[in-house]
Amino acid sequence: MSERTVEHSIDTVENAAGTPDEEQPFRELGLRDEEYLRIRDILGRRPTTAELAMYSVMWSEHCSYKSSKVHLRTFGDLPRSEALLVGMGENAGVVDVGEGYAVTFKVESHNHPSYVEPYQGAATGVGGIVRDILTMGARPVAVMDSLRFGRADAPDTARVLPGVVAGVGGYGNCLGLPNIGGEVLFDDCYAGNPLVNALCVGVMKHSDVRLAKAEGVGNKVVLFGARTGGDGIGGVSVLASETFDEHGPAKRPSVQVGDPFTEKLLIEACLEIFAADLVTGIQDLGGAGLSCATSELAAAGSGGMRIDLETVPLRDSTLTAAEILMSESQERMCAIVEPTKVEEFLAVCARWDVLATVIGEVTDGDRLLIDWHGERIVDVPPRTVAHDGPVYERPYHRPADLDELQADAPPAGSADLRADWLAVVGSPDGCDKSWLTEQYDRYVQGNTVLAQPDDAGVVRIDETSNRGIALALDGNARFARLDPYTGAQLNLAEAYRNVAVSGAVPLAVTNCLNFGSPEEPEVMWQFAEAVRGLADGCRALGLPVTGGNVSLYNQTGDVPINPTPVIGVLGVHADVRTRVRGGWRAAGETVLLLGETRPEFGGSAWAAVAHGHLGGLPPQLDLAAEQALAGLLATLAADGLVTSAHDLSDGGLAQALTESALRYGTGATLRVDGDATAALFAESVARAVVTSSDPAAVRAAAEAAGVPVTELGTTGGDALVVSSAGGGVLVELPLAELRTAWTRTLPDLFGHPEDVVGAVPTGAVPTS
Amino acid sequence: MPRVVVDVVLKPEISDPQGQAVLGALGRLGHRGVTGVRQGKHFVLDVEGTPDEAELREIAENLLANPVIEDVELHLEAVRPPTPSQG
Amino acid sequence: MPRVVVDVVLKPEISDPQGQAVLGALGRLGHRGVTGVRQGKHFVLDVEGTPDEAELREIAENLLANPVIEDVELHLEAVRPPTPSQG
Amino acid sequence: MRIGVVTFPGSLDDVDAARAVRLAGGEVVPLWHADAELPAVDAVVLPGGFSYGDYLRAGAIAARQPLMRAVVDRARAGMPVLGICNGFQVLCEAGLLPGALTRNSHLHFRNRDQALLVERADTAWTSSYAQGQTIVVPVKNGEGRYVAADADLDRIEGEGRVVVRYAGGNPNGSSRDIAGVTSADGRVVGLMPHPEHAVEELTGPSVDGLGFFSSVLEGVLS
Ligand SMILES: Nc1ncnc2c1ncn2[C@@H]1O[C@H](COP(=O)(O)OP(=O)(O)O)[C@@H](O)[C@H]1O
Ligand SMILES: [Mg+2]
Repeated sequence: MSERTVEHSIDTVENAAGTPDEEQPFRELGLRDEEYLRIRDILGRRPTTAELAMYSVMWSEHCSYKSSKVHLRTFGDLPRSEALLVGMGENAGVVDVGEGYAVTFKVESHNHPSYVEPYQGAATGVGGIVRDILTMGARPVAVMDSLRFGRADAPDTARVLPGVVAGVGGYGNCLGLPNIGGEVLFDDCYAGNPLVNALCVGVMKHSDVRLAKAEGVGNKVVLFGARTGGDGIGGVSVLASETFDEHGPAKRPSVQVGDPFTEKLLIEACLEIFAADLVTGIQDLGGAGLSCATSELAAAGSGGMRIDLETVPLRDSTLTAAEILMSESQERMCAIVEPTKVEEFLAVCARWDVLATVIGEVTDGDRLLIDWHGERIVDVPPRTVAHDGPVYERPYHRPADLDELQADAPPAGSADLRADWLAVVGSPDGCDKSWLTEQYDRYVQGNTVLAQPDDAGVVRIDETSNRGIALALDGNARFARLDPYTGAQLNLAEAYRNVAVSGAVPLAVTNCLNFGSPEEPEVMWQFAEAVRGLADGCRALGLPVTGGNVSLYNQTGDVPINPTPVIGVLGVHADVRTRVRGGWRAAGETVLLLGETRPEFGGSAWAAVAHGHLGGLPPQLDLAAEQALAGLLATLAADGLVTSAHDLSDGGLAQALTESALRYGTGATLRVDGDATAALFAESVARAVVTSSDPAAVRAAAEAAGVPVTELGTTGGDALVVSSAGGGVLVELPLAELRTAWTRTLPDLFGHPEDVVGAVPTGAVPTS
Repeated sequence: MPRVVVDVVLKPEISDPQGQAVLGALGRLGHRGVTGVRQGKHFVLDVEGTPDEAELREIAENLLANPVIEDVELHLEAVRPPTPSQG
Repeated sequence: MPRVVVDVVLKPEISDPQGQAVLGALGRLGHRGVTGVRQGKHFVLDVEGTPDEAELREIAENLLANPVIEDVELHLEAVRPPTPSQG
Repeated sequence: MRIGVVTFPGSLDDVDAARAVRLAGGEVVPLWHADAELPAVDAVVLPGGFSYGDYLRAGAIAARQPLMRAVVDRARAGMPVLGICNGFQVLCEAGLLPGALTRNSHLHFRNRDQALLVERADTAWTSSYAQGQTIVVPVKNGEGRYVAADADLDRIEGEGRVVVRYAGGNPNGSSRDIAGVTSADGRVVGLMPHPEHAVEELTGPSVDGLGFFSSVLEGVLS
């Protein structure tokens, strides 16, 4: 490794000043010539090897958001929300959910690492987002995961999916965090570019909010958690900002191995430390490790910081200073602690078997100084590392093929409703997901009110008042491919609807924007449009964007993934006991459809499954209708007027009826008006199906809310029977047949759980 | 029938939480003589006829191990006389 | 520093789904020469000074293995090529 | 009555176990793995989780912690002990219960609502059930496959040591569908399923799990 040979004769600041012409491997580290020159400008000399390492990781796409920043700013322009306590820019946003409680939540991607090493990539993705939440001062209370894989029957999917699922489960289960929902969808465009987006949500009291800030001259910098090893060195700039190619060792991704047990101890130690008020600032070590933590802490504070790098506990004694600064070893945190509290801080860590070391202190002055065995190897203004990274105004333009794609409207009529119905609900996207979700613990902590397969996850946050929160994650990429501006809003609308269906009041938004290479103007356009759409959607719904994450370069060669903006919406339940569940439990209840159906098939599951077609325009967005529906659902829940509710989205009414009937094995006899294909498979927005034993009251409430309502029929029997207005039977599906079609798909592909022999997730640590 | 033993160990630079946990337990149990523990996997393969070394190496390196994080040691059983425990 | 290797394998009468999974995968990949697979654990211990065989056996049999379901094999590093010790 | 709930590093369901004890009307005494002394408690619950990450073997390291020596002594003297999931694994590793728990036959972590057949309604932890009763509680484990040599299984069955058996499907390949076993004196019970997750309508598939905790309360009172 070229850095290492340079490193062996320690490259001090003096040395750097004296050897201006020394060749430096900045290109291998992913820096452009002009960026390297800017660093020399800032420092007034060439950077030392250690400084070069820091700038290169912190100015990488992943850490600096250099391509996305100019667009993400629009989220900041959204009208200030009453609920928002901490906005974008911190590790995660914080919102007020009432009764003095604050909730922090964020979704983050770990896409490339999960392709390289599915189990560890996914596991460390969960570990990373959990530390972001913990850093805010919150107790993590739940996780969710949004996954995308290549075609379900592709050989590589059989390698990636089982490992990713085992990794998400293995890490989250071992931390004692219930998994309350997520998504898994398949498309050729993700072959070679699987997406693993993990969400974590945490709860605290308002007064407990902590920030990543180094304040107070003389305060100590304490590094605690795992030892530092060679994990993921350069991983940030390599894994997250370059597509794969075989050239150059500097581009060979390195893998990090997660240790959920150590993270669990870290969580408990941190919560005890917060409770005893032992820190003035705290930051997790994620991408760019110590480079990121020290420069961000110092930049956020008023003074400077000095670190003795040789005091960092190492797992591998051969690491160079630059490697220690870049290492992405997992399960580490960095805290700023008043001298008088250091002893107590260390005692708490010892009690939890957490290694903790004072590695430096906050100084007056405004420099970040790092010494290595007494020699100065870093002397920089911290802001220039953490925040003054390059900002690109990347060129963008509308994809050349988009007009043609939008003009290519999907077929409008189904030749065989019954066959199409079975195909849609039996497709990898539409089928039963318990093959995955059974690998996740949804019960731990004993506060999970709703989890998969319900539309939203619901967690009780107060056992006395029964206050709770609801969360949903949605990211339909077909819609976004057809129209990223509308697609992003449709995803927002779906997550919003899912939260509302549970009876919760939507409150705030997070997001993870997964796109191809920003260097492709057409991809950059998709990104810009999606961000603009999300911002406009949030403005219309009056919801703040509290944070999120961007993952670019998700493409193979010059073929990018479909734009995949995954949107998370958080809602509040004043009393979780009034939550509405999915699934029909009893016969004799009236089934009602809320909302209006139009013949909209563009980007629909039906068009994809029955016709292998992607084209036309996505369904028409109607945020006002979404708000009316959400308001109605909240009323129905509060007044206990509905016995079940399920939103309509992918797969339309057919999908919703299937899931509602199979949940508890209750059929129904129903009647639909108008065009049958549209009635069953259209994906028109702002719709939900509910059941009630008091349909008149539901009608009245719907009319009051201005939401169209249609009575579909009655629950009961062991089949779904759907007739037309004229009374002729359109489809009759015995539940047994429907269940087989819906449940067999993933087991057939990835192994029947009952088989004694299953897949061996590579790298899996034992779990129980 | 010939037996082949394949030991799969994490690469030295990869952290080994399991080994660390065992080391910690040994310390608490007073076995201070042990100063390092690495935990790996141990496979015993029954092979029909004369094992084809190249094929076995392929199996060991790409199937039994995950080359991204693990190294393998291939032993033809004969090479390693075990000290079976009387337990 | 001396090294000690401990291999832990399931008793023959205890079924080994991991081994069977590997065997199945090998078959699907056309490696028909392998007719049986058992998967166990492989521990490498660094030991200070002269290892006390009795203590090591105690560690191997009562901590590293669960005598109810597992057998252990103890290998003193002596029988294998010496490896430089890690800091 | 005072019921100790042990927290090991990596215990996860200790909060849930404590909640279940409270809902059943007991007083919870939190116990810390590193303490050598066992305070005055009438019974002890070893909760689920991943003590020490389940590295090495599930429950192996926890079973060798200081507090466990005290728990083992008191259990041998008749104190009721309930081990749930990881707690069951600890009890087997500590030698208080026969057999061992190994990697699930399908090699996956499995979380589902599971029907159980109560075969012993006369242990310290199952007296408020009826023999032959079927209950539904969550099961969630990756190393929950109960195994023992056939001869031992025959003995365990012969002595009627099986407390609960999986009904309507075996979630992990356990020998003879065994979900939980008891000590010879019926005071120590271990099971892989999670009764503490079935104590509230709001959060559980049923409230069938409460019986384990009310049993020990009634038992000690009478
Ligand atoms: N798509 C996005 N929408 C809103 N905020 C974002 C988005 N992507 C990143 N951010 C915000 O930018 C900041 C830096 O993101 P990131 O580097 O992922 O934080 P961390 O390193 O703590 O995970 C965070 O506050 C994050 O919420
Ligand atoms: Mg962070």
